[in-house]
Amino acid sequence: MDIKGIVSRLEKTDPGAIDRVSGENEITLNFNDFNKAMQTLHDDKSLCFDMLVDIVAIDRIDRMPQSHRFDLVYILLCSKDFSRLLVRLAAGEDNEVPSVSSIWASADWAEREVYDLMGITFSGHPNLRRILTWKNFEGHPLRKDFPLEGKDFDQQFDTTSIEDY
Amino acid sequence: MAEGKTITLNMGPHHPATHGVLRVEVELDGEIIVKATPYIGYLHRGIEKLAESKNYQQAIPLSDRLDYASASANNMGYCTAVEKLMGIEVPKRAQYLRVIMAELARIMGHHLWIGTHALDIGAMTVIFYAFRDREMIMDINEEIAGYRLTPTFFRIGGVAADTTPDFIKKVREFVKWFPKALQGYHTLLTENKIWTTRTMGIGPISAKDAINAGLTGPSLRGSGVAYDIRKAFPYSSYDDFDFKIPVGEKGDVYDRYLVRMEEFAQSIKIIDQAIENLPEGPVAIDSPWITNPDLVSVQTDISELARRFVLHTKGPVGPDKEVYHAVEGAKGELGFYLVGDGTEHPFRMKVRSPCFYLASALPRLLVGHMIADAIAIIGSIDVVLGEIDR
Amino acid sequence: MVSATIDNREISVPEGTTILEAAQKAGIDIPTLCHHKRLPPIGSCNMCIVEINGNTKPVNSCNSPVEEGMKVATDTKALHEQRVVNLKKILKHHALDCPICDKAGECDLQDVVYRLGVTDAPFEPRENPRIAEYSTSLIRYWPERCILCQRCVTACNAIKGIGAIDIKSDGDDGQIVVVDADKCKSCGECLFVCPTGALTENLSRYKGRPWLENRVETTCTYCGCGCQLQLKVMDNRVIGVTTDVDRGVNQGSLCVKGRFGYEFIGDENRLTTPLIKENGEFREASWDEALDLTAQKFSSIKEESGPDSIAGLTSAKCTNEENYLFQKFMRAVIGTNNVDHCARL
Amino acid sequence: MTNPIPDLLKSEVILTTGTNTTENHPIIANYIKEAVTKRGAKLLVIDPRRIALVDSAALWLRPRPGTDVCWINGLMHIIIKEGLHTKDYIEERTEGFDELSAHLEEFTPEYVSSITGISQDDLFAAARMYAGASPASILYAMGITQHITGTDNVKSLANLAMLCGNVGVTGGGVNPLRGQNNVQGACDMGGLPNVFTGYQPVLNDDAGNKFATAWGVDNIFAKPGLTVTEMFSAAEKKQVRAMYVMGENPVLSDPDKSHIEHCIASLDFLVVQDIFLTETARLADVVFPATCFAEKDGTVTNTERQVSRVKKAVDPPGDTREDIWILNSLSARMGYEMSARTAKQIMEEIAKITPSYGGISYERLENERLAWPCPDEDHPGTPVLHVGKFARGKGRFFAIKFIPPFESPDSEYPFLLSTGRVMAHYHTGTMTRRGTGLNRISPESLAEINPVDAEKLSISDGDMVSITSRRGSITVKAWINKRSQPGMVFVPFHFHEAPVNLLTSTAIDPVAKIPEFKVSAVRIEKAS
Repeated sequence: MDIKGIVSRLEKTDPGAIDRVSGENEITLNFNDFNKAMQTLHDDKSLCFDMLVDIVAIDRIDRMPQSHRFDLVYILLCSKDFSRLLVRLAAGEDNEVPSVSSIWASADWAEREVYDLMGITFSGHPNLRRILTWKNFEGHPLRKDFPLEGKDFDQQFDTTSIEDY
Repeated sequence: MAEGKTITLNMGPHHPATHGVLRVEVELDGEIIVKATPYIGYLHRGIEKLAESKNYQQAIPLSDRLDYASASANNMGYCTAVEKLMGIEVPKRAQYLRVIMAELARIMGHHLWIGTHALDIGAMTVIFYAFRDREMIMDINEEIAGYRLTPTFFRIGGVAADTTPDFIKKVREFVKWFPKALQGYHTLLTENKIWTTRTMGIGPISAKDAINAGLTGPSLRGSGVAYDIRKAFPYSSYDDFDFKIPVGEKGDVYDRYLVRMEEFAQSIKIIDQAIENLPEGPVAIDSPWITNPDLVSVQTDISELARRFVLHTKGPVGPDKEVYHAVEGAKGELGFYLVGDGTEHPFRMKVRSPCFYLASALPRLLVGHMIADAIAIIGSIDVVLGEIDR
Repeated sequence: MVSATIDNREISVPEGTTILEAAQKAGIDIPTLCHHKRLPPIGSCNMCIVEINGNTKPVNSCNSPVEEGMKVATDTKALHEQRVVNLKKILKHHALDCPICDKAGECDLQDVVYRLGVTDAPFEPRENPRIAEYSTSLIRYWPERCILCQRCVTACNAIKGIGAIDIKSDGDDGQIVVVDADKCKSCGECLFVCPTGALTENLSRYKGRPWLENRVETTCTYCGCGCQLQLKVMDNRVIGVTTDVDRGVNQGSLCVKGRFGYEFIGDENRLTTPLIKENGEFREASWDEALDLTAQKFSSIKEESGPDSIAGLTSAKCTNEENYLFQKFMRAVIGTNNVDHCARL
Repeated sequence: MTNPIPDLLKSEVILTTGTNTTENHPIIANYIKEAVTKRGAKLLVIDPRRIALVDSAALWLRPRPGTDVCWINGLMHIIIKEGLHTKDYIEERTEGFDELSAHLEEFTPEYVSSITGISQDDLFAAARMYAGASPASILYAMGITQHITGTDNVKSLANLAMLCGNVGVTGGGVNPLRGQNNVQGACDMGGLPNVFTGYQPVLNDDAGNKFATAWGVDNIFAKPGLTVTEMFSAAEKKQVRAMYVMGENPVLSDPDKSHIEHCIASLDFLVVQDIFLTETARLADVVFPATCFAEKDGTVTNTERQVSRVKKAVDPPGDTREDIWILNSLSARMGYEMSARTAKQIMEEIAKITPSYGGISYERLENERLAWPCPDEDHPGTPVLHVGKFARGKGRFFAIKFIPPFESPDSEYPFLLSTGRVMAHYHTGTMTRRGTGLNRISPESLAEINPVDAEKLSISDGDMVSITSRRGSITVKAWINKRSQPGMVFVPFHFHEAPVNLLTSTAIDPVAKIPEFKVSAVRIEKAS
């Protein structure tokens, strides 16, 4: 289905959910309608975006304070005609983004990764823990204000200080 | 037998059958797995963060080290994504060479899979044959790129060098030889009683579940979904070639095995077509903003010299936009989400790693099976930790 | 305020703003070689040409003010071609020096060549090679790299008010000449603004490459101006000093000490171990030994003659933290107010 | 400085006196030049030497050295007589004006002219120029302070500025130019015998108690200590038996070198902590190797009172340790454990007990430069002091008497010696005379002598001359130019080969204890 069809379909079921349409396969959703619209995208027989390919989080600290700090991009795939849809959501530092792990199982780890590396929290996630770093790791490495060389990189690292889940 | 009381067993991170530093905590009721929790991150190198500090050319070696078992296929993903970002059309000859390298890498990755997977389940013989043939591909890599495992042969805008006569000869030799070798693998496994008993009906996953869990590549196709990016979103001239997407039915370990075995054959078919129809022409675009001037002209031409310096010390500039581009890696949909900001460095590079989602589906695949089958299942989804942890 | 359109973008700037500045403010980058933030417009490189109101005769944007209702195009095909022609004129005799040039890697000329994608500008040797007239013991002039942008001459006049150098312009044979060698204080303002490697430091030649260096933002250690500068560091060695126009009271300027007086940092005569004098001769000692001796001497003198028999001199060359710690040491540990420094000298 | 440096661009008149700004503060000289050439400011230079600034000056007065109080009073006399002073400002914000104006009666132009050697016309022109501008700023440096009347000179300049309403306004002020990167900071941090950090006086019991509590010690430090010059005389008398010198070279920098060497020799124990084996370190019993600015973290406070960061760029050479580590280890060995171990922790401690540094932290300094007073975290700093109201309430005028310098030229020592710096070198040359670069520019000490005198003494350019005072004699190369006025010679003090401080006198200002470097009587002879 092309972008026009997707937009008109979504407008019918969730009016006002779409904030902006950009390019051939990208829509931006409003924060408040996000969860419902995502459910529709998955459930609706004609849309049928049944695979969540990936979640990308971008730290837009350079565009603050004009816009929210984070951009989340959900990459969806329809298994019928293999069409891709990018769903964008702007999230502030204090926003709790509704989890979509109950809709797509793949969101479980994807959201954990975003939480771990970017520090965005998801409400309704069953198991929101760090995934690539360890339990008592400080900071979120992919944020732009996290130094590349890490914190205290010049000091001897005590491996016994790592707490595992 | 007294049910209800369970034992927790820790597999990995240093376990030969987890194919890297994957750790799975399994809870056993007798021999049956009732709960499985994978832990990852032991190989986390921060490749996405590192890429933000490199220029677009410099980040290519980082992509080699994602799924290091099939390095060129990752190059393909990264370079085509950057080219999409910059709006570059790569010359036909380079596209064909890239296809050859990527398909050879796929075969290399599958070699590692078949060898270790069979070894894990107890079929010792296959790995020796698989590694014998893998060695031939490494020699081809060495011939054209100088490196064997991680050739870093791709460049933004093309490939690093043109072919050598030896390269063509070696690829042709391999294309001629490999179907025979593949037949050998089949002889050893496909109808082997022990092999079929250990794999048939083990770890099945339905198409719906596989899609929901984000499985891609051979593991998804084993469940009967014919999703292959080479066909769904063709790139690098894949629509020039005649090949099929093998699919399974039941989505169990055996079906995934069969899919990969057929992929060997299809990849050889693609390589054969590509090497025989290799177009003439340059192997990289000629753009003053992307490619290096040749070494002769920099000695006489100040503009070429200056540009060469800028390209080496700063690198090509990426425009201020975002793209998602995915290719069919050896393990599935390998995607790169690139955010450019008008500088020489990507503002953000996100790797959509197929193995990450394959590993995330492990609990669902393992529960209800015997502990011995866990080895078969982990082997069948073919994860490489370099790509999971990045 | 005047309003105008640059590349279809509405802008509104104070009267008298040049088109180039207005464009930069709006985030439109016009290539230029002679314009510098600290200097008045020069208009020698003809890179910043723009088209105004569709008029095909281009004008230099660096010295044309924005006028009400003006429509400016900064990047048309014709402009690009004209820029390439102008740049090739500059490149014609530019030496093939990048591999040995200190500036390579942070050179404005290289950047513009890359940006415009210029190819095919073969080097032609000059009929009458230029002679390096201007040169001090700290600043070296490479005549064949000079593009006669006149930034250095303007900086010497406008920032320092010295006017030690000038351009002798004679078509292709123009070059920098010395007006009055005695006036030159080697402040290095000229080499700071030089867009190419035509003026380089005589000290740090061949010590490091810009893309290999680490730059550390710090404050100058000499007089009380508090100039902000960056130390160029490679292999644990300070190999040069540079500045940032936007930082600090100095706005990118430095004096001869700040710019060239860094050699003492890695000097071989630096003290590297504690010394203890025995029989009128110094001998090297360990830290434990030296500290123990000092502590024991201070303690015994304090015991015998009271804390006021010990005095301390701290230093205006040390940081605030060290000064604080020193007076705390004298007051809290020794117990005397006998602490002073060289503010009077 | 009461005002930030860029404020100079807003001044209508800039009065510089006792500062060779182009040589010693070249960056400030840039601002002066920009103010003059682009902003139409007028530059008024009052200096005995023909310094480079004179080229841009609208008016240059050349007083005899050591007569500063006299000409300042003379200017004020004219200003009051002509009614050019700002009456509202004086009325509203100052006190003591009547005493001042009564005192100024005797400083008539004729009298001032006879003492200072400045023509009456010039005095009138200068007074009208300064008083006619609003705002006008005053810049001065060691040429004003290094006299036995140093404090008086500064007070007089403050009188002049207040008289014309130029204190506490943008573009005005009385601005001392600090000669070293952290003189301001060393004073702020309590590196003085009579105050703790932030100028909290040791005589104040509350302050004493506060610091005793903060440091966890019993004594309350009620008695001010000795100043540099007093320390050395006390050492001679065996009242001071041990000294700890961190990063100073008093043998070269202090007046009367042989006296200092004698005093140091009478010490029982001397510790020197420095980056090079300086002239002073050679006399020490123990020498600690120290780190230079590129090898440590910290902050410095510049002449505008702005605090900025110093960052570590390279590792220190050999077994050298950071000064903080040395002080911490030494005090631990003497039974006192310092709590703060890194520069950042020390700054936190400073902020806690120093009101004017209260809001300064490393986090803030990453992005901004702060001028103290900055009492809390949200305070933006105070670039201009005394806005609206003086720190002490009302600005006070002081009636200052003119006192001639300690030494005046006589028949035996007919010349007047002044010391100072040249551009390429710095202080005792410990840093700038290493390496080749700066030494190529200025390889040796040059005594600047006026051609008139040179002819009389039959000295030509480049001759070696010996300069002798009552305290010693040095041999330097002569440089004949018109920078010095007849009867005067200028010698820089960077060079240990020609240590000019052998000649200078130990006469000091009674309040600030600053030595009179700028005026000594000497004799010049051609060296054989």
